[in-house]
Amino acid sequence: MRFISEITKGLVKDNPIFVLVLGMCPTLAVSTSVDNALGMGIAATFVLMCSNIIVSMVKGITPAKIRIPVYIVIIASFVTIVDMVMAAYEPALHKSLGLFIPLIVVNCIILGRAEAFASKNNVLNSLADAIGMGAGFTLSLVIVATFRETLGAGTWLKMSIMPQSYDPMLVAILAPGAFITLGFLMALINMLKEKK
Amino acid sequence: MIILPAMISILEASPSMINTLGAPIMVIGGLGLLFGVILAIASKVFEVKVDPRVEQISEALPGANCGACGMPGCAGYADAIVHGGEAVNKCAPGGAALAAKIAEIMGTVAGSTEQKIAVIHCTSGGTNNTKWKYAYQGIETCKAAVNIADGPNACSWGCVGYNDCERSCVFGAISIDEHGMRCIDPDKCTACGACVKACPRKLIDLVPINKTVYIKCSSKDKGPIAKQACGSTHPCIACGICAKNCPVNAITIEQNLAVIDYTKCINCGLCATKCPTKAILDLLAGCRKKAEIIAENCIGCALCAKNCPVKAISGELKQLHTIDSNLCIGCEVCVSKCRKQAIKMV
Amino acid sequence: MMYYVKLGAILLIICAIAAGLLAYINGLTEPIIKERKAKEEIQTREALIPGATFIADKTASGLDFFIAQDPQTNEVIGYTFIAAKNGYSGEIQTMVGLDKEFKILNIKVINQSETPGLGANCTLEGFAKLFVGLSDTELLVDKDGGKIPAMAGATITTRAITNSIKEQVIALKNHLANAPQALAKSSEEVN
Amino acid sequence: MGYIGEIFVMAMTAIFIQNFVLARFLGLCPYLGVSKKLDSAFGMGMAVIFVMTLASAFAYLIQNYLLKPLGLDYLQTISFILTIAALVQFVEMVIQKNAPALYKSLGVYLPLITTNCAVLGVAILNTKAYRATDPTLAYNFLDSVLNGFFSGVGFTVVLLAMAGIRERLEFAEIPKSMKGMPIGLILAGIMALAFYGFMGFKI
Repeated sequence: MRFISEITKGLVKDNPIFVLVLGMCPTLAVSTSVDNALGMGIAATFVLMCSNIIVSMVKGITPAKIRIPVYIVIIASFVTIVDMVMAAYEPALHKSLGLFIPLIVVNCIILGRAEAFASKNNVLNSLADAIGMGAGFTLSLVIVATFRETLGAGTWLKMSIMPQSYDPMLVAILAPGAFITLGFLMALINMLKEKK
Repeated sequence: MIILPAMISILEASPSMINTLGAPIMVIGGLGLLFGVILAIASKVFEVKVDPRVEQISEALPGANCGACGMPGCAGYADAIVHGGEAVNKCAPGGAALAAKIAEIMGTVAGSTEQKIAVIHCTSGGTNNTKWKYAYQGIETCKAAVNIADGPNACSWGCVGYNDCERSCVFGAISIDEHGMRCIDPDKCTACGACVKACPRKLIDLVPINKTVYIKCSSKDKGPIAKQACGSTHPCIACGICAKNCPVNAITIEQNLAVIDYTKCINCGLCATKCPTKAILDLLAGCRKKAEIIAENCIGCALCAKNCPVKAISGELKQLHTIDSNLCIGCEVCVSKCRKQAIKMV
Repeated sequence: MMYYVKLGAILLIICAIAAGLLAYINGLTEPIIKERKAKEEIQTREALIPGATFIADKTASGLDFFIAQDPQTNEVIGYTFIAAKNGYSGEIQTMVGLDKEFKILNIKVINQSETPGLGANCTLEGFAKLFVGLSDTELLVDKDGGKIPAMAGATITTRAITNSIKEQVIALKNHLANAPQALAKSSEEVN
Repeated sequence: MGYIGEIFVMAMTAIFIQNFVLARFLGLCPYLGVSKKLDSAFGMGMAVIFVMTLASAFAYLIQNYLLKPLGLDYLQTISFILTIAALVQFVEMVIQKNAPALYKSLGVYLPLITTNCAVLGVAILNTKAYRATDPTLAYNFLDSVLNGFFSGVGFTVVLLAMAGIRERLEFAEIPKSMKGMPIGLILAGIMALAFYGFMGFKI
């Protein structure tokens, strides 16, 4: 039961982007188009799951004074391994995701969850938390990307949906647009929470 | 467990593989060792002497940082207990259970704490029971509203109704009913005092939970002015009838306002029945039980007769006593005084 | 004393394992990546100038380029090379195909790490088409007085690519201008 | 233009033209997370400057004396992150000992400096950067350290500006659902637009 509640928690209640306000750098950099967002979400979720598992396995022997270097070495080595393996055996996937992999190392969510959650819970809950957080991250990335892509480029998943006469609002693609889109989305969520 | 397969595969791999593996392991491993040792030394140099008890106590505290204990938040209170020798029972939200727990951590005896709840001493401030002097359009907080021409409501002591108290309550104990009146949920209220501080007109104070009689007005105006200004027609007009009728003289009239001294109050509710403007609220009105003496336990010591505020108990010394039920006001003073538990409420 | 050793040892072990794993996997994947990259390079070169055989050559300034020859007539029909320059957030490598008169046949960005959705759009063919048929004199971003319209929100990327191509074309032109005989000699021995 | 000119150019670029937060959009998590109060923002700013300067120094040494000679470039990310993590852990101990109040107010954002994209970003960019005055010259040790320092200063300047404004926002009349982070984000967007003004400068 705790397993499912951990997953759903990450999706809405503790959504990494809208509630915890973590992982801003990749969010702004990547959510310019929905397929980028999906790519980043999947890659980040995979790395988050592996690192949460290893971190919660190793939490017993890591003394508090060197916990950050240990966690970050685990995360960084995972990211580099994923990058290398994908570059060698999955060239097609690597071409689309290749750019996001280095971005994952500096994704605050992964170390944030490792530090805040995985280092205090057992492996199963950490995995659940990772799945929840990953899904929440991907979901919110796609939502932001939908707004930014339709406004900024008039397309959705590269399919143009806006009428030809619509000339795209460039600012939505640029990073300030991302800030403002995210701000309004967060306000919307607060309003919905208020109504409940 | 990861090392074993890696080792085996390295041995099988060609020698060139070994030196390609050797270099990175030494480089990164060396860096790791270097930083490990530096951090170890640093952690010794910057050792922060933390008394383990402080952490245990701050974990036990509710963590609402309400400041009821007078300390800057729970961490401050935990620190004060361990270093400053602060009393262990000052945490109102935690109450007696928490005090016992802290005492056990600290190895001292916990003083008993009286569980209190917040009470609002005003019956108006809702949407339909307030007389307004002017229509106020400004920042929607009581603190702001009262600053402008002494508040928008006619009674300059009464509740303005912009719910500063409700907003300040960390435990969600104050809720607004459909008439816009504030009601306090005794189970949720932890007497942290946040609302007492938040109310600009000081209408709220903390009352022991077992006392159920409250004076629901704070107007210090003279009777006729209070009556004319009050929107809910239940002002305290300082007539003094409640003070006269109180069997234990717990009520005093100060600045045209009746005030109950809860150390003396015996919860009998007599004042509420006598008050002409119904300004006193008695939660147990009408459902108080009558006292009755159990024949076999009574030894006729007459202690109850002496303490009965309304002299409802009669009987000779060493004889079985009787209680006159229509005189009895159900204040249960006799029950607490009788050493033989010979009186029960019916 | 033990405390220092313990901390240092744990970090050492974990870093060593991580580095070992990385090196081991790198050992496995590096050759594959290199070989795949080489294959890719050949494919893009063929795509730039279809139906030509390529002969490797090197300019004086160390830029290695390829001379594209018509397989039957052995006659030079163009050149290809890789131009590289620092863009917005990293190096951008573009493969360029030129015809005999050094006019651009086609270009393809093979390696870049620009911001996705902005600079990264330089890999699309829409951007490559802008360069077709231009000679080195016209190779400038419109803001700097050239013919290439800068990509929306990615002027720095566009300028980096354009300038990198312009420099290499000029370098190639000078090299071939003062070393025509080298061209003839190299074509026999490599075939 | 002499070395002083080079430092001036580097400072102006790092603080205004290529500001790490509002131009390159790196290091946003602490930027949004800590900018609620001015004093914690200042504390975070100092910590980031310290970590960035030292990280650039260590990164340069590791890159040029360890990774390049042994040809281990694929270890660049992990070795840089390891040094930054160790530095942050060190800073965390120093702050916990000397400024416990600041340590409390920074909270989770102190360890998050490790994954702060700006710190890793400056370390990696230093290895690829060329001098503004004559682009053939790559950054030497002093350039990297100075660039790290100025990028840190740029981060702090923007963080303090944001914290200053957000503190005043608390008293402004904002609809209930906009309070806190949403208005902070919109403010960051507007500041980013303003900083685009610096983008076109050529020094």
